[in-house]
Amino acid sequence: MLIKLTSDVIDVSEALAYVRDPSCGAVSMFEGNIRDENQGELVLNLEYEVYEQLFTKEVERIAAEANEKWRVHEMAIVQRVGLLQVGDTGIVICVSSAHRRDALEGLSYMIEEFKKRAPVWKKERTDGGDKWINWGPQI
Amino acid sequence: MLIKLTSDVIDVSEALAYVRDPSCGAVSMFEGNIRDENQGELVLNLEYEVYEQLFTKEVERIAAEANEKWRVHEMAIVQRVGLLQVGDTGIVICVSSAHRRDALEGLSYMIEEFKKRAPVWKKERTDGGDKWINWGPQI
Amino acid sequence: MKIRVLYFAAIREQMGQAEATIEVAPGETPSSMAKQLMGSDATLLFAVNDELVAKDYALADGDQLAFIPPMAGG
Amino acid sequence: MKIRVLYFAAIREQMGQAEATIEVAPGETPSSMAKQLMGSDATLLFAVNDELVAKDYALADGDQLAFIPPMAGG
Repeated sequence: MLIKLTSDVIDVSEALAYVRDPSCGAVSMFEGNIRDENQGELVLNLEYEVYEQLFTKEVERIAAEANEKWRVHEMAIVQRVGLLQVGDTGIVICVSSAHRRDALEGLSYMIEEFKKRAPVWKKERTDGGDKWINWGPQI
Repeated sequence: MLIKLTSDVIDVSEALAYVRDPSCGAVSMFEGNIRDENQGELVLNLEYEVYEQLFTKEVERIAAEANEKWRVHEMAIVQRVGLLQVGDTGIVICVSSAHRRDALEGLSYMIEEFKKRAPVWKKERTDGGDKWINWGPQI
Repeated sequence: MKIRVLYFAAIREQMGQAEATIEVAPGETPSSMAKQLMGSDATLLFAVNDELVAKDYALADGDQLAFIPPMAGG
Repeated sequence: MKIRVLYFAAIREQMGQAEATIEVAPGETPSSMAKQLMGSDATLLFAVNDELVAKDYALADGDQLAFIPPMAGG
């Protein structure tokens, strides 16, 4: 399993290559990208902050849960940190499996739990000012 | 919307780039790849055949249905035709949306309907012989 | 009347060609043509002019009829 | 006893630093330290040695305590 934090642009191809395997008929991928608008305000950029040690542990736990519920072959989670511009990718999650339902449902589970549990903070700079984003539908 | 049939290796990056947009916080992607094994037989390669005109019409209908059910911004479907080797990607579907649930559920819908309705045939060459694959869980 | 026929996958192999133009009598349907050409209409779907149709669709001169064997999915 | 504290996001800005080592009396908990350092323990979660703990967790000498403000999700 690949868990990676990076301040560089996320290489989606690398994450996909990591999970692909001749035993896998299905690869699913989710990208969370920076939108140009949030709750009616124009987004300028976002500062991402992560509690690394807890992030890694929590992602490992979520992955273990997904592995129990679905037949997942491999996973890759790459999280961007630092300053992100509109259009930049903040998170990529890839899942591979022999069959498509495991890959798709495993991916959905990973994302939903990740959004709830991953210790990631975002400071949003908009035309209406700066603020730390709380729980809620960001992506 | 991008609907493309190609006898070349599918460029996933190109399909992802097609659907990304500053208004979209979420991009989801599914790849169907050739497995090395099917129903206990070792797969050598697969020949993909498509009824092009009906393929395009059916994919457009499925996309219109997905657009009615979810807030989808853009979609890309790239289907490989001709001879594919183990590990090759046969189909890529990408969906972008402002929010993640639309992107994920829209993608799942696209794949499920595509698997049922897209006029695609596959001749599988295995160590047990050649055969045209019928309905069933291929990926 | 003249019907353009398209064969795919296993049907294409059985017929030894991908397409042909056939002279048929009025009143033919996809089902009757499948029985005549392939011996059976079982497991087949049919498209006329690139849209799926019922097996008893009334064919007209110039129609393009595709015989669609069971699909594998994309 | 000595406690290593980690501050994140809004808490980091409020405290003006990302981490510190603090001398505290025995019997302190994440909750009591939050009240003392930030004026309130509302909306916070706590991790000790990189695992989430309850707010009344009994801190021990050498523990690393992280104050976790509401998260945005990945």
